[in-house]
Amino acid sequence: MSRNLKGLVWLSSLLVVFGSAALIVVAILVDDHHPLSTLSPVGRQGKDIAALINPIFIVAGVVFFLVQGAVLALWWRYRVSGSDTGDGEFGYYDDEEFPTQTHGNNKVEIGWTLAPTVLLAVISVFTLITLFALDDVEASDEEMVVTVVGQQWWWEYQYHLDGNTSTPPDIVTANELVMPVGVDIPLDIKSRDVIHSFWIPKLNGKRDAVPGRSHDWVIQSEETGRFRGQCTEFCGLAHGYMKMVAVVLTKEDFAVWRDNQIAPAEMPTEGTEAHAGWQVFSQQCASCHVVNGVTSAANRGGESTEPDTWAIYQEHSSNDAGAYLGQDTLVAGAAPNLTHLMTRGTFAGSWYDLYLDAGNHIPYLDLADGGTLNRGELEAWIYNAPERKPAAANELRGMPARTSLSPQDIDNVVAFMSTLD
Amino acid sequence: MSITQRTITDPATIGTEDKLALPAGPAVATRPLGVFSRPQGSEGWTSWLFTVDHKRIGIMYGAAALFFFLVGGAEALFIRLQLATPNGSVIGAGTYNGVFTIHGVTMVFLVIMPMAAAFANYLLPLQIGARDVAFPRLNAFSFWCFLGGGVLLTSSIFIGGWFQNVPDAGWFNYAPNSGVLFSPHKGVDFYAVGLQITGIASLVSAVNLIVTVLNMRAKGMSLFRMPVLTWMLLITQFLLLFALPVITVALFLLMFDRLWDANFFNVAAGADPLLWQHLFWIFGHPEVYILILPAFGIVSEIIPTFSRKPIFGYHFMVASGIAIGFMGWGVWAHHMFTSGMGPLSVAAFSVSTMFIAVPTGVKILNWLATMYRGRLRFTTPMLYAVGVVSMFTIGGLSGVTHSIAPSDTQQTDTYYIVAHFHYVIFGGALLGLFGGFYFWWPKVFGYMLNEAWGKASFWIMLIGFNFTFGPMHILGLQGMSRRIATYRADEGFAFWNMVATIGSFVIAVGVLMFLWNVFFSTRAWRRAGKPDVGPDPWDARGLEWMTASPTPEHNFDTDIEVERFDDFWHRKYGRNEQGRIVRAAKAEDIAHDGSNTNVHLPSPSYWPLVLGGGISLVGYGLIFNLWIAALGLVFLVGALYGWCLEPADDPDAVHSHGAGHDDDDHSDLHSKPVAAEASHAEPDPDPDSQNEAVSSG
Amino acid sequence: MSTVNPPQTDTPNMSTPVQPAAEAATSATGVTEANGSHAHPTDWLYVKVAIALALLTAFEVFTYFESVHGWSDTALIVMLVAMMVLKFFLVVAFFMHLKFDAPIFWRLFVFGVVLAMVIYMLMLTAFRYW
Amino acid sequence: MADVLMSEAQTTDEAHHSSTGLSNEKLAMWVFLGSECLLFGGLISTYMFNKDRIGPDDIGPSDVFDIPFTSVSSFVLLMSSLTMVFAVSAITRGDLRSNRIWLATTAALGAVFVAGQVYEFTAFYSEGLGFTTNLFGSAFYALTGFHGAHVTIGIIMLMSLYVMSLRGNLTSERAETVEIIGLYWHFVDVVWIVIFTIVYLFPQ
Ligand code: HEA
Ligand code: HEA
Ligand code: HEC
Ligand code: CUA
Ligand SMILES: [Cu+2]
Repeated sequence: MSRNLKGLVWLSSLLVVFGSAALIVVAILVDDHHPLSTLSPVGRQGKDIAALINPIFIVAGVVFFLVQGAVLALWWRYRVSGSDTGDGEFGYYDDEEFPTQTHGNNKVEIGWTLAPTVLLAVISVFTLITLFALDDVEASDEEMVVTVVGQQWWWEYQYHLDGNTSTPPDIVTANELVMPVGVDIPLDIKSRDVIHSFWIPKLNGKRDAVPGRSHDWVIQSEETGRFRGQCTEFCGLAHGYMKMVAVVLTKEDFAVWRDNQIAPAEMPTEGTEAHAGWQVFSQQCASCHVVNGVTSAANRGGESTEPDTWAIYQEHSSNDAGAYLGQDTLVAGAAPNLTHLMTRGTFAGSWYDLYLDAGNHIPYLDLADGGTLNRGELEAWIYNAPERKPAAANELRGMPARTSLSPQDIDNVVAFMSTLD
Repeated sequence: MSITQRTITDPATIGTEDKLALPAGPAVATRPLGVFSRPQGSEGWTSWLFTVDHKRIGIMYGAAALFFFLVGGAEALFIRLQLATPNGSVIGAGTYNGVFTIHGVTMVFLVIMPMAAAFANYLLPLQIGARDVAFPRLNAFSFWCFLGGGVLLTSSIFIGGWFQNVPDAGWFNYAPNSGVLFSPHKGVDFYAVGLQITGIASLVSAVNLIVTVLNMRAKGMSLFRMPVLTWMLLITQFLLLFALPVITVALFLLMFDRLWDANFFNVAAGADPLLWQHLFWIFGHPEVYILILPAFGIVSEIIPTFSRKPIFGYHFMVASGIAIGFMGWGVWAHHMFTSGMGPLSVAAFSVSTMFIAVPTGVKILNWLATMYRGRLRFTTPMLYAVGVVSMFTIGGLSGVTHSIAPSDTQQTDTYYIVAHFHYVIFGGALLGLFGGFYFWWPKVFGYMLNEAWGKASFWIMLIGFNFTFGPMHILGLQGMSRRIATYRADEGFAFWNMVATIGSFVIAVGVLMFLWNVFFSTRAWRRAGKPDVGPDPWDARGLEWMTASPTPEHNFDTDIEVERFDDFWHRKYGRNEQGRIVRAAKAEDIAHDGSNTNVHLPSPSYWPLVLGGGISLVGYGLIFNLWIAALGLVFLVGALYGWCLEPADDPDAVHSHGAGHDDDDHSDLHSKPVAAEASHAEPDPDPDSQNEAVSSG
Repeated sequence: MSTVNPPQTDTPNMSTPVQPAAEAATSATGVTEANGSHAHPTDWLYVKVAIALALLTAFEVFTYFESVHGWSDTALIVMLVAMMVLKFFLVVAFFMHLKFDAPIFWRLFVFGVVLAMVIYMLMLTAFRYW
Repeated sequence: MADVLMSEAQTTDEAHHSSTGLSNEKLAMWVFLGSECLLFGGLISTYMFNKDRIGPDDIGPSDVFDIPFTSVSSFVLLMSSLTMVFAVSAITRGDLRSNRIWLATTAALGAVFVAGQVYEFTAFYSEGLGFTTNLFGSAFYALTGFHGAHVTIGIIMLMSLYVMSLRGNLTSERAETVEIIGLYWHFVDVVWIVIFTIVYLFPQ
């Protein structure tokens, strides 16, 4: 290889090694526009974790530079060139001066066994402190417990305002977890089918939702805003599309939100588009979806030829390990509760925005100044959901297509949905 | 009382002559089943099918692994294409899930493991101065069984339509997502059955190689004179030996659930899905060391050779390997930090994991110390070896950051993990194995791979590799989850994903350059009239270089007697009066030229192939139709029967000593010396040779 | 005659062989073999072991019936495990000759048994919520 | 003396060099048995973990186990270990006839055990405990089934030895083969010792 080429290779290797390291550092420093970033936490737990790992990143960085530096230095200092011409002739180097034949040095060995040991011992102390601190969930002022139920491929939140998870929830909503700022919110994480994992990176690490088990977790935010999340345990077909959002409100706003959620939906006045929409909904949708106050067992009769997943939902909605015993199957039969759909900023596992100018917009609060409904996407969803988001609808997982609906029907249904605020 | 004494000629052996050692007795039949005569000879392609020669088996392992690497790599390129842009639609979500699953499975079980097995098969007997492994037929069986399992797994890609029946629950296949309810097509059955079959192959070969190392060493080759590679391979085999039964249990439970409605992962019946996770990772973590230790061994052969120094801290290298092997058993739950284990378990596994950095660090630093003050020749193998030192460290350091349990709750199942394991696997295991290809290519095929192409391909691969997986650190920390078929445009992942995708195609170019190099070098060698590369083209250290290239079928012409660590090197070099190291003999003069034709070798056999094929048939049968399984069973039983009645050595074979020797599978691997041992150089006042008695006593 | 270990044992990574007294007859070179002076286990020894095994089994089964009379579960389990271990040891040591055989067998097997015990006990404990 | 032995060995066959002085086959068997520990360990832990994970009205261990019956069959298996060592010691003595007798006895005792297991399985099944009934059923049948399969393989190997012996192919020179298969047999017995205690005798 020619000298020039060699220089080039040297340069590029330097570039690659140190360049990639530098890029990581840059990426860490410039962390805008990454709604899921772990690098700029706003929650107490997230900050604790960052406080633990950031110095460790630095230690690792130092070790990285030491080792890479040593590799390059040794390379530079001790390389012999010339004989590796690549012509296939490797002589015996009889004339070559041999380096001193060192076989080892016990002191050195013990040194570099002990040094990392001590370093890691220190690191493990801090790790354990943080670990147990995070686990020690102080009795928060918050009485409310939210049961988080993962299922293919969206999230359900059941708010138990009195903290008693054994009674029916006061509020049932989907995908967007609304919570007050500054308090630890105890979560009770469960799953209806396979393993999912609940993760709002800016607030806290993740915790798996394992069917048959119930896991305690806690999240907190020190700022208001919308924080994105993603299901992070592979859960089948649409795992990538199973997202969620934590909406953090001031305590006052949260109280307003809460009171609104508890209220059932109102029946649209007869003769309106919305009422026609309600009729369609009762027949086509209510076999799965609940809208408190306007769907009931009676109007779930309809023409639907779908299996009655409502029954499955009923069985599984009281979800704990014991509840499964004796049942044959365990599938995601439930569908999101739509009572206050319009107060959410996203739908379908938070994959789609419900409003066009979503941004940091908190729909419930700002609806007055008119978020623009993402009508096209919502209509497309109602018409043919599996096309908008992968689903195994014929296996009762995900929302089935409703291609039999006429454009008029869909308009009506959307009109009905627009009343659900 | 009739106890026949086994020969103990080796002064360095254990000396625990076993008074219960019972004789194995004479052979019983020469015409198995009375119908077939045995396969004979070693010419032609059929001879490859029936061979029991560890070298040919090694080559076949290597070729199969390279093939599967192309398959797994092509799958990876599809992953990268799909992820190149947000809202990607190159392959749909369903196919994507199948692709990354089969990519992971292929790369781990059908690429890295068999590639390591290739080196183990080819080199292990040579490095300990043996004529073959302990059970040559079992060795052949291992290969065919592995190949059967690999073909079965890979065939899932197209059986019943492209990607219709491919495993799609991730390579660790968590229950209950892997249950029939959630994965109703046959993909997971392929996974369960295929891994079971490759598992049998690995288990058998682990037993075989362990016995080989313990029992088949040349005279004087005490354990602490074995090359580091042999040691690392031995540790790997022990890890396999104890780890495989665990996944066997897990896979059986899964199979019972899927095929016969058992309840092990049926949550509705009260099962706890975490059982699968524990069983899988009890296997899975030792498995990652199974992937890396052979590469560590290879690096430990290459660096001393091209530094012209012995490995620094040999005993610490061995001990740290053993330590990694041990510690690897106590850390599995670091893959489950977020699964809902209690904090005490999390704490214990977190801390135990961290400390694996210590023995691994010892290795890294000893390699650096070997290079220190050496005369470094950056040949292609050396580039790869140093690449491992550098790249593996990156992956190891990110591994340590995973072991910090609280922060792992942020990292797990993100691309930060994907970055970690590709750095350790690609940057560690695969680069090491590729370095091994370049290093031992002349030994195996008798000619060198072209150095210029080799170096170019190395640099392209290395650069592509860093551009592919380096950005994944950033992506992961920015919150990109793994195993997602696509991502939203407003999540800020687009740029680095595009970089990674471009990088992966750069790797592909590097790989293609390697393939071209093989083709090009072979052609150049043929055109040049097949010049002899000599036994020892790199001026290397291990016993494998002490025989002709390519290695003759019988390995060594005479029994080897080893006097110290790096014996072959010490035979080449001595010290003159001034104490300077000088060449005492040419490798050609010391090395065996392969001219001994009077060596009795184990005879080829049909049965390993039939048995391996039978097992795969049973596998297909379990998936599709039990009648096929019954047919497979017929083959299986027939093969076993034929196998048992057939002596390992065919007394009718050409080089036979005649009848009367027993059917120990290893019989006659040591021939009578035909020539006196080549004269030795002045004994080198080598600390190793003096340490020996103390260190191993 | 005492056991003379050769200067270079082949399994340096394992501790000094656990050589039961009976092993003493075997010298490093195995020469004494031919003198027939070693204590090869006799059939009578096997019978004695079998009797011990039978008695232990009988007692084990007895605890089962006796448990009806209200022994604490823990006590029962401790006793049962003790007897199980003893039976295990008897079969392995005598019937499988490990007591008399080359120490490497002993180490290989014990390694497997201990590893399995440790790993799986760890696993079962990790399922607890602590 | 050593010289004598060595020269003798050289005249017969040089090939018997082995670094540890132990035979490959026996070493391999022990290595394999080490591995089997983790297999059965996994199955036993799976059983222990799952046996109580059944509903309150489900059929459980205490509903089906018939301890006296299983005790007898366990005892039979235990004693087959004794006959197995007799077989080994017979062939070392060169007593081929007794060797055959003991081999056959061992196989027969093993068969009695397996038959007992088959009976037990059918009895449990008729009481309503199938493989798919609940977690206890699945775990129980998987564990004992695996063990039963091991015993069955052992019986087949013993029978093969018997046939070999009849044909005159199993002379005292091949005593080690019998010993190795004996090792397997004892191991299977030892596993049952553990299973019997943990599965059957532990207070439910
Ligand atoms: C070749 C395979 C290989 C190797 C060798 C390793 C090595 C290590 N791995 Fe990795 N790992 C994988 C393959 C491998 N891993 C795979 C495939 C996965 C993902 C599986 C999946 O989920 O699909 C994984 C996942 C994984 C996880 C789980 C992450 C998660 O999913 O949440 C963790 C957690 O602790 C981890 C840790 C480690 C550690 C601590 C090491 C250590 O052994 C590394 C030690 C090395 C060094 C530290 C560098 C050299 C040392 C020095 C220079 C000394 C000085 C250093 C210090 C003082 C720090 N690995
Ligand atoms: C064991 C080794 C190994 C190796 C070597 C690789 C190599 C590569 N891997 Fe990986 N990978 C895994 C093991 C490995 N992988 C595992 C275990 C997983 C986890 C799976 C899971 O989550 O379940 C994973 C997952 C994984 C992901 C994450 C998927 C996801 O989570 O959604 C990605 C994404 O980029 C990826 C990319 C790559 C790339 C680009 C390469 C490249 O380095 C590949 C380079 C090779 C080539 C480019 C081949 C070149 C060949 C040709 C061009 C010829 C083709 C022609 C013919 C076939 C005739 N891999
Ligand atoms: C068989 C059950 C089923 C039927 C019938 C059904 N849906 Fe759905 N629907 C679902 C499921 C499941 C989801 C969650 C899908 C996802 O996010 O992956 C869903 C999601 C939705 C959402 C998004 C809710 C959110 O907050 O994410 C809307 C809106 C919706 N459905 C409207 C309808 C309408 C309108 C109809 C009738 C025309 C209908 N659905 C019929 C099952 C059903
Ligand atoms: Cu839910 Cu991934
Ligand atoms: Cu691991």
